This record gives sequence, structure tokens and C-alpha cells, in this order.
Amino acid sequence: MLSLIRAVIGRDLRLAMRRQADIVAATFFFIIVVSLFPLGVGPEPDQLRRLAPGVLWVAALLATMLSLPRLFADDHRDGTLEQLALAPQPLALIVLGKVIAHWLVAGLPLVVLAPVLGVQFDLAGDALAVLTLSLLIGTPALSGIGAIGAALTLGVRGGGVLLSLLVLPLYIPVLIFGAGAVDATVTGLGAQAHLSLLGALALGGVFFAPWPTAAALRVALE
Amino acid sequence: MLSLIRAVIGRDLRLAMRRQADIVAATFFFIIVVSLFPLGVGPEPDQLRRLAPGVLWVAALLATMLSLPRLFADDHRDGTLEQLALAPQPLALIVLGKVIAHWLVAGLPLVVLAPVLGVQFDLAGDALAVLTLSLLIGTPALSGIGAIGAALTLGVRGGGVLLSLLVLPLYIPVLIFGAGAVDATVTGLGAQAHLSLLGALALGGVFFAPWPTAAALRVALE
Amino acid sequence: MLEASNLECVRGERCLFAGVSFRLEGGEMLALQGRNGSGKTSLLRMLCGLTPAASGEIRWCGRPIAQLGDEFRSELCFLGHQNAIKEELTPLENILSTARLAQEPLDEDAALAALELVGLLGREDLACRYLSQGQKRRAALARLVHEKRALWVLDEPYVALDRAATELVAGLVGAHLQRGGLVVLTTHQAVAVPAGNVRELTLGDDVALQQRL
Amino acid sequence: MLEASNLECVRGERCLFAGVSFRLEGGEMLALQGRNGSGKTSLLRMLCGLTPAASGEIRWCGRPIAQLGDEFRSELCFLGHQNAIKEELTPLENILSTARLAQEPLDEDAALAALELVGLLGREDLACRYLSQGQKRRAALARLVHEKRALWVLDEPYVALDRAATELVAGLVGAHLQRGGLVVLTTHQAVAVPAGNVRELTLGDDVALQQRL
Amino acid sequence: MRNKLINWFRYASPQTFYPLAGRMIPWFWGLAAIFGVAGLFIGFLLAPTDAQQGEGYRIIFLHVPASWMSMFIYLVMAFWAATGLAFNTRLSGMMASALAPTGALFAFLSLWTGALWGKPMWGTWWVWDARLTSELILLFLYIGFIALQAAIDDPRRADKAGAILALVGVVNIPIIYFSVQWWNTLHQGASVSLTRAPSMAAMMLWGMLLCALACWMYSIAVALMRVRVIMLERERHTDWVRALLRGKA
Amino acid sequence: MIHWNSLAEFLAMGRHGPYVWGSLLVMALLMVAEPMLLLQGRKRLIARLRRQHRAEAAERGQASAGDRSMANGSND
Ligand code: HEM
Ligand SMILES: Nc1ncnc2c1ncn2[C@@H]1O[C@H](COP(=O)(O)OP(=O)(O)OP(=O)(O)O)[C@@H](O)[C@H]1O
Ligand SMILES: Nc1ncnc2c1ncn2[C@@H]1O[C@H](COP(=O)(O)OP(=O)(O)OP(=O)(O)O)[C@@H](O)[C@H]1O
Ligand SMILES: [Mg+2]
Ligand SMILES: [Mg+2]
Repeated sequence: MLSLIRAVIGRDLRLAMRRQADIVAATFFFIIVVSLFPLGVGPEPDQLRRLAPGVLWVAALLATMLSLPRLFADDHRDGTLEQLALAPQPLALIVLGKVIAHWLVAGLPLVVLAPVLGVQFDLAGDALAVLTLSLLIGTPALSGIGAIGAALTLGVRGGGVLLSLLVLPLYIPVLIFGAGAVDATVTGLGAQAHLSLLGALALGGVFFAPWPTAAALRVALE
Repeated sequence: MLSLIRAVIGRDLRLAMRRQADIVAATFFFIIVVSLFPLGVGPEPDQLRRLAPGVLWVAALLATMLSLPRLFADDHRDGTLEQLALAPQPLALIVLGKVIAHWLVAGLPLVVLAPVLGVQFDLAGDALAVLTLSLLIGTPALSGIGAIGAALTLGVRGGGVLLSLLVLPLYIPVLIFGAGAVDATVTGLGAQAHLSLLGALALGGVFFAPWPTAAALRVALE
Repeated sequence: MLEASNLECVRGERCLFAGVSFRLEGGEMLALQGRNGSGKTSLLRMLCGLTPAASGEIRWCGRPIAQLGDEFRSELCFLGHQNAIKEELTPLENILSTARLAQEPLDEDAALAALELVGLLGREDLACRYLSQGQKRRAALARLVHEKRALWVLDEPYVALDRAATELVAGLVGAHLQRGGLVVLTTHQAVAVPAGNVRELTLGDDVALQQRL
Repeated sequence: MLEASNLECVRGERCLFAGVSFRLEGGEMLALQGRNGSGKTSLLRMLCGLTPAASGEIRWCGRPIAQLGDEFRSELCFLGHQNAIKEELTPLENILSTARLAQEPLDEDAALAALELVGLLGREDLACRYLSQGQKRRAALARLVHEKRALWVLDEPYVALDRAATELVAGLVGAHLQRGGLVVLTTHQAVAVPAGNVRELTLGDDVALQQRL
Repeated sequence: MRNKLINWFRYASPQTFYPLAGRMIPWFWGLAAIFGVAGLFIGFLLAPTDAQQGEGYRIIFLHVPASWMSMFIYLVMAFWAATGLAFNTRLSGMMASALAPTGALFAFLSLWTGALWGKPMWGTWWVWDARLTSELILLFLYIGFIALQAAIDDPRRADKAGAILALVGVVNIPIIYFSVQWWNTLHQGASVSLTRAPSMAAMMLWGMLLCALACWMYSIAVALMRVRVIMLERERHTDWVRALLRGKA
Repeated sequence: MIHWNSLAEFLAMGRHGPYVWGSLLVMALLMVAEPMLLLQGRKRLIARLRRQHRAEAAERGQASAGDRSMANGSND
């Protein structure tokens, strides 16, 4: 079982390496969105500091969302998905592997970059730490929840938009708790509560989501 | 010649209708980005009003950028692009048609929606008018410039990221003049100068860009 | 072993076929025939359990495949119109990662041997996107060389292959039949399989739903 | 009319072929043969002017095609491995919009007649994504029914087609030859063309570049 | 037991359900009208002024029923979705699809009336508090469900995909309901509960309950009407639809 | 019994008139519109299905009379 998940992760990472695009895409998008804002909004440090958690979290959300359509679409197009669905192992495990790989490729880099970008917005040390932590906890939830949407809209007319329509409402809590945690730190309230809620979302997202995702994939292949 | 451009526009619009996704995608993304911000940043009207031009213009830029990779990719994948390249008419004209169709599908809706979303940010009447006008002038430039990038990165490993990398620097002037026009109106300076610079960019984008784009497409097909 | 009774396939407003029944034992091959669009691909996908049948039942060793689930899938090897190879990976990587996902150990030598057999040696380190149409198909078919699962379901395996490769694949199918395997296959080309018992099934004209009352 | 002299094709480290020359007059067909990966597709793309040749020259009516540009392209009809149909559009919309883009007036009746000929009547309003593999190919080939341009370049047109459709396409090719057209075509299947003068050209084994010194 | 199951499946067949639904619809419309008129009469004409909120509180007679219905319809929809996935009955998917638009309507009305209530009470149309946000998510879930089904051509596939989405979204319902307890928010807590004595005037309570009943009847009537349309559309090739349409010509 | 003294007072709703009536109006409108739209959609659907069924009946009459596989005319 573990070896299957490992095989899936290994394959997806190798593909991402080979394409390169995928690793950089979400990350690059994240950087762009975050850095364009000061350009459009103007450079007053006070204002920027207040904007920071919101901008960073919205950017993370958008970056993840944009990488979702490709989560299963490539495998669908070239017939690999059928092969995976016909494998004698539970499809949900394979999905779990793909979700983890997606997070490694699209989520983790955001976590690593967040402190660097946060400094641009003049965030203080503890706020930076909470920002990074909240992203570390929150991004797996984004990948997990997103997988459901990606599977449901696979091969469907108007997939991309539909995907955002389905996934965004489910992302809003993550955004609120995530940005809320940083805000709470900045205003001195303590981020504990927000972070534990985020953690619950992440656990649910990663370990519960593969089942509906697998079911949706089987429906998509019918 | 005109009939060729019309045929291209007609075909692309019909495809967009059929997919529906495309029409809604950029638009929906625009709405999302614009509405997520108050969520992440907090709802103080004063702050929001100052953010408005930046947020709206950054969102428009991102929305356009995201719809770019598909400008030629679908035609490339299913072999239609080869057919277009083998047509006995100048490829640049066909590209011009595609750029216009792209603007109609991805740019125009943003212009229409901007005032509605601007109201959410509590913008005053003249600022709203200038915002809409600046988008009306600026978005064709985004489509035209974007086409060059889309053609250059067609079928290239890591296309999507490379595309943003190529296109963004060229978009930044549009962003600065566009958001600047609105800012100037809000601060009472008059938007005339910014708008005429935008107009020059748009003319260049739409009428000059098809030539390098066509050349890049021929290279991509080799 | 594989038994289908009274299968019916409905697509949109059309009933592609109805009342299709057959029984296939070890060492036998079912060659599906029929016009373009007569429902061959649809039938194969039903046999794999990818698409549910509108009515009728498919049994493997006497039990419905829907019940068997993973047990059935571990006996099944499906190759569709799509090649299921990744254009970014090389043929070698493709065959190795396919085996790893199927949890079947395959060492690099065996993989190279398979690639040599299908004539891709010398291209094993070239990303599949550079391969010619037929070479891509060969890369996909290389899986069959070491495939030991009992039931092969192949959808037009010979498409895009040249004569030599076609014969090679027919040989692989024949060898599988001789080992006691089962094969269900569609093709529009007349290709003789060297061994095994070949049965034919021809799907007829489809019927618009409203005419079936 | 079409003349190639001393064409050479280099891909990566490999020289696929070199010194390929031929001359084709009106009413003649060139049947390209060769193993998978021998460079047939690459040669066809050169003839269309999509890929430049590593060396050698292609002339149409005595003038290099690179010079002719649009003049040459207005005489050329190319059909590749890809079908060049849009999956979202119906076969009817596909054929009409292809004609409109090629600036060749085609009315709906003519389009429907073409679709009827290739056996897609009854599916003319179904989005192409629902078509079977062979039906998609038929939709792509429906262009040929009313195609009047002189030079047809067809890359494995018979792939995925059933017997009836294969004969139909061979018939279209034959009729074109009889009208005095030119055809360059590849296929791995043995399909007889009913009329016209068929010449064969076989591409041999490719040579690694370093061995050609 | 077995007999009951068979019985149930009999009614689960569209052919028997269609005329049955047709006969029930007028009754539900009648009840909806009676309850609605009574509830609005009590709420808008008889009920006294609220001590804290003045007359603005009367929105409660619209807001609370709409909010309750929006949540309850989702639960029913998810129930049908689950039975559809488990037993593969044709009727289940149709019921789920028939309920979604009405649910979306009530979710929208809950937001609309809530916003119109919030402006005079809290001084703002909207705050991003847990209940308001989760109710908004509910509306998006309904819209997502409808959009997803609309985007899939094959109705059986559409049913299954929609069912998966509906079931995933169920977690949102307890969050809406309990959000006022779990987080301290601007929004009011439950004022009707079975264990405590009702904390509002009996007249208000009656008005609210009657309005809620009216919304119930309305929802059932509309859902039955819609499910009949869906049945005709999906079963258009069957004998019974043919006979039906011929008979009515 | 009735809580209000005058119609004007009732309409003013203690200065909350726009909010209360805004809620009621929209709710009533939508709840009337939904069944209306449904009835209209049903009528259109029935008309469409009747047309389809008639066309099919006509086609079937032709089909049983002879050539049915015109759609696949090119096949054997
Ligand atoms: C857009 C804004 C609003 C939304 C989305 C919303 C949503 C809801 C929901 C979902 C319920 C039903 C849950 C339950 O019964 O516990 C509810 C009930 C209620 N809401 Fe709101 N609400 C909003 C604004 C308001 C405002 C502004 C007020 C009053 C100041 C208000 C007062 C109430 C009351 C009194 C109940 C009944 C609680 C009970 O009796 O259980 N709501 N609301
Ligand atoms: N929604 C739909 N409405 C009507 N017909 C449909 C629909 N979806 C699929 N079809 C038809 O179902 C058939 C699918 O056939 P399938 O792909 O199984 O054919 P096949 O026998 O494999 O053909 P080929 O030899 O071309 O591969 C096609 O005739 C197609 O037109
Ligand atoms: N970058 C590269 N390095 C080495 N070889 C390459 C490279 N790109 C393409 N090739 C080779 O060039 C050839 C392309 O052949 P082409 O597609 O023209 O073949 P074909 O004759 O059409 O074959 P088929 O019958 O399979 O369609 C293949 O053999 C492929 O492996
Ligand atoms: Mg097929
Ligand atoms: Mg080829």
C-alpha cells in the first residue's frame, strides 16, 4: 500500500521535473500576484503591512486553484487514468498519492517562499512565522479539497470555470482561518484557535477527500 | 481579407460559446480575485477605496494572462494550427482575427463588469468611469501583446510559466498607466495623459503584434 | 472464464447493441468486428468495468465483475485507443513506471529487453513526444511483452504499426493464448494470430432508441 | 509539377534520410513506404513547407515552394496524423468552418452531402467528442469530398477506418488522380487505389549522424 | 420487510410517481397559501413591536423560514443523492435535481433578507462572520451542483457527479447551524428550541412557524412540479410518456 | 387586535419600511416567479416532445417501408 503511494508520488514528481513548468508555474504565479500588488496599490508601508496576510493568502489560493485542472486532465487525455482506474488497488490510494505529489509541487514552494515575500510587505518576525505555519498547515487542505473538484469536472464542458465554482466556496474557510491567524498575531490576539481549525481542515482534506475524488474519477471515466 | 478575419472571429466565438468555459473563465476569475480581496484584507471602506484601482487592474491582468495559453494550444494539439498555417492567406491576418476574438471573449466582459465591481469598493462616479474607460482601452493591448508570448511558448516545455515570464514585463506599463489613470482621477489630477499613453499601447498591441506572432507560430510548427 | 450475457449499450439517443452474449475460455480469443461507431470500444470498456452496461451482466469465473472489483482487475490488462504513455518520459521510464504502478516488479534489463523486442532500442532515452506515431504505439505495446495477467483487452492494437510490428504484436497475442490466456481484441485489419482459438463477434447496426419499442 | 531533389532530414542526432529525390506529375500518386519512424511524416511536413529540409530543395511547377509561399499553399491540401477537427463542434460545423477558413465557399447542402458520403449523416449534429475513433477520422476526411486543390498530402489516411470507409477514401483519391491531381500518401496498409499512376518510394533505415562523416 | 422494499421501489418508478405527484400538487399549493396568508397576517398585522429592534424585526417572518428551508432542502437533496448512489434508482437523481433550484432560491432569500435586516440592526449589509459565510457557501454549493449537472450531457453521469458533490457539501450544514454556538458572532443564536421555553412572544413564534410551514408546502409543491418536468424530459422515449402525451393531445 | 393604527404607519414600519418591504417584495416575487417559470418550461417541453414524437412516428413509418440505413450509406 505504501509502496503504491510511493510509486504514484515518484511518477508524478518525475513528470513535474521533466515538465518543469508545473513546479514553477504555481510558485511563479504566487510571486507575481504578490509582487504586482504593491505596484498597483502604491508603496505605503503601513497599508502594505495590513494588506499582507490577505494578499499572500489570496495569492496562495489562486495559485493552487490554477494548478488543479491539470491534476487529472493529462492522465485523462493520454489514457493513463483508465489504467490507474483498472489497477487492482483502491483508486483512493492512488489519488492520495497524487494529492501528496500535487502538494509537494504546488503547495510546498509557496510555504517556503512566503517568509521571503512577507518581508517585502514589512511583516514582523512573529507574523512571518505564523504566516508560514498557516500556509504549511493550510495548503495540504487546498490540494485535498481541490482534488475533489478536479475529479468532478474532469472532461466536463467548461471544466476550468466549473472547477473554481465548486472549489472556491470550500476554500473560503481555509482563506478566512489562514489570513485570520496572521491577522490575529498582528493584532496580538494569538493564532492558536485559527491554526487548530486549519489543522482540522487539512486532515479532513487530505484523508477524507480521496474517497469522493476516486468515486468522481470513476464516474468521469464511464 | 476582411472576410477571412470575420471567419476566424466567427469560428473562435462559436468555439467559445460551445465550451462556455472560456467566456466565463476569465470573467469569473476576475470576479473571484476582486471579491476575495476584501475577504482577506478586511472590509474598511476607506482602505478598500484606495486599493480599488490596483486590485481591479491586477485582476484584469491576471485574468487575461491566464486565458493566453489556450489561445493557440487547442488549435496546436488537434492539428488545426497546421491547417491555418497552410492556408493561402497571410497568417498574420488569421492571428489578428484570433486576437480580436480573444478580446471579445476575455477582455470585453472585464470592461463591462468593472463598474459593478468598482461599486463594491465604494468608488465614486468619475473614478468608475475612468476605470472602465482605461480597461476598455487597455485590454486590447493585453490581448495583442499576450498573443506574441502565447505563440513563442507554444509547445515549449514549461510553456505556461515561460509565457508569464515573457508577457508580464510587457504588461507592467499597461498596469501602471491603467491603474495610474484611475488614481489620478481619484486624487483630482486628470487622467488624460495616462489614457492617451494607454491608447498608444493598445494600437501597437493590436496592429503590430500579429506579425511577430505569426512568425513565432511558424517556428513552433517546424 | 469470461462470460457476457445479454449486454446492452445505450449512448445518447441510440442503442448501439443489445442482446450481446458470449463465453470465452482460456486459450481463446474474441475478435470483435463491426463498422466504425458500431460500439466495439464501448463493449471493451464494459468488459473492463469502466462503463456500466445499460442491462446485462459480465461474469469472470462465474462471478459478476462488479462484485469482484480488484480481484478482477488484477487479472486484467487493457490497452485502449489512447496509448497511456507520457510524452515527457522516455519509453524506458514509461514502461518502468507503468509496471511500478501496477505493483509488478520489472527490472531495467527486462524493460530494455521488451523495448528491444518492439524495436525501440536506441530510442529508449528519447522523450516519447519525439517518437513517430508508430513508435509511440510500440512503446505502449511494450507492456505486453512481460504481461502475465490472464485477460488482455486490446482496442485496435495494430493501428499505426508497420508490417513487422503488426506481426510481432500478433505473435505476442498468440503466445499469450498458448499460455492459456484470454484475449478480446478489435481491429479493422485482417491480421492472422499464429496460435489459439479465434472466435468472431460482429456488432451490427445501431438502432435509434425510439425504434426499439 | 512537384519535384524534390536531394532532400535530407535530420532529427536530433539522427539523419532520417538523405538524397531523397522524386518528381510527380498531374495524375500521379506517390506512395511513401517505410518502417515506423523512418521519416515519412517528416518528409510530408517538408513537402508542405511546415518543416525546412536540412538540405535539398522542393519545387512546385519549377519554383521553390519557399519562394511561392501563399501561391503554393493555395494548391495544397494536407491531412496529418491529427484530425484537425474540433471536438466541441459537430461534424457539420467542423466541415463548414474549415471551408470558411480556407475561403472556399461551401454551402450546407454540399457539406451534408459530404457527410452522407462518409457515413456521418445522422451524426451531423452530435459534438465530435462523442464520435468513435473511426468516425472522427471520417469527419476529418469529409473535407476531401469537395476538395479541388491540386496537391493532396495525406498522412496515413486509412488509420482507424473500417473497410468500407477505407475503400471510400481510396476512391476519392483515385477520382482526384483522374482529375489530374497529385497525391502524396503514406500508409502501412495495402490499399489499392482504383485509378491513376502510383509510384512508390521507400524510406530506408536512418543513420546516426556520426556514421555519415 | 421484503414486501415493503418492493412497495417502495414501485413508487420509486417514475411511471407510478408521475401521476401521484400530479394529484398531490394542488393540495400542497392550497396548504401553502393558507399557511402563508395566516403567517403573514399574524406576523405583519398582529404581532407586537420588538422591544430592541423596533418594527424591523418583522423580517424574521421571512428570514428564518427561508434560512431553515435552505438548510433542510440541502439535507433532503443529499439524502436522495445518497440513495441514488447506493441503490441506483432512477427517481433519486431526479428528486435531487428537482430540489436544488428551490434550495438555491431559499439560500439566496436567506442572504437577501439577512442583508436587509443587517443594515438597520448591525449597520452593515454584510460581515464575514461564520454563519453568514457558511450560508453563502451553501448558496455556492447549490449553484455548483446545478452548474455541474448542467455541464454533463449524460443524465446518469450528471446524477452521480452531482450526488458526490452534494454529499461532500453536507458538512457545511452543521457548520451553518452551530456556527453561532461555536464562534461568537454578530448573528443571533437560536431563539426556538425544544428544551427551553421560547424566548419570544407567542405571537411572534406562531407567525414564524406558520410562515415556515408555508415555505415547506411551497417547497414540496414546487419540487414535485419540477420533478415531473424532469421525468418527462428524461423518460421521453418510454411508452408511458408517449401514451401520456398522446392522451393529452 | 390589529397592531397598526394607520396604513401609513404600517407602510413606514417604524422607519424600517424599505428593509422590511424590500425583503417581502423580493421573496414574494421570486416565489411567484419560480412556479411560473416551471409551468412555462413544462409547456414548452411538452410541445417539443410532441413534435419529436410526431417526427419519429413519421420516420418510423418510412423506415419500415424500406431503406433505414441511409445514415450509413457508405457501408457494406
Ligand atoms: C446575510 C445575512 C444573514 C444570514 C446569511 C443569516 C442566516 C441565518 C440562518 C442560516 C439562520 C437559520 C439558522 C438557525 O435557525 O439557527 C438564521 C436564523 C436567524 N437569523 Fe439570520 N442571517 C443573516 C442576517 C441576520 C440578521 C441581520 C439578523 C438580525 C439582526 C438575523 C437574525 C436571525 C434570527 C433571529 C434567526 C433565528 C434563529 C433561531 O430562531 O433559531 N439574521 N439566519
Ligand atoms: N451522446 C451520444 N449520442 C448519440 N450517439 C452517441 C453518443 N455518444 C456516443 N455515440 C455513438 O456511440 C458510438 C460509440 O462507438 P464506439 O466508440 O464504441 O465505436 P467503435 O466500434 O469503437 O468504432 P471505431 O471502429 O470507429 O473505433 C458511436 O457511433 C457514436 O456516434
Ligand atoms: N530529437 C530527436 N532525436 C532523435 N531522434 C528523433 C528526434 N526527434 C525525432 N526523432 C526520430 O525521428 C523519427 C520521426 O519519424 P516520423 O514521425 O517522420 O516517422 P514516420 O515514418 O512517420 O513513422 P510512423 O510510421 O510511425 O508514423 C522517429 O524515428 C523519431 O524517433
Ligand atoms: Mg473504437
Ligand atoms: Mg508518421
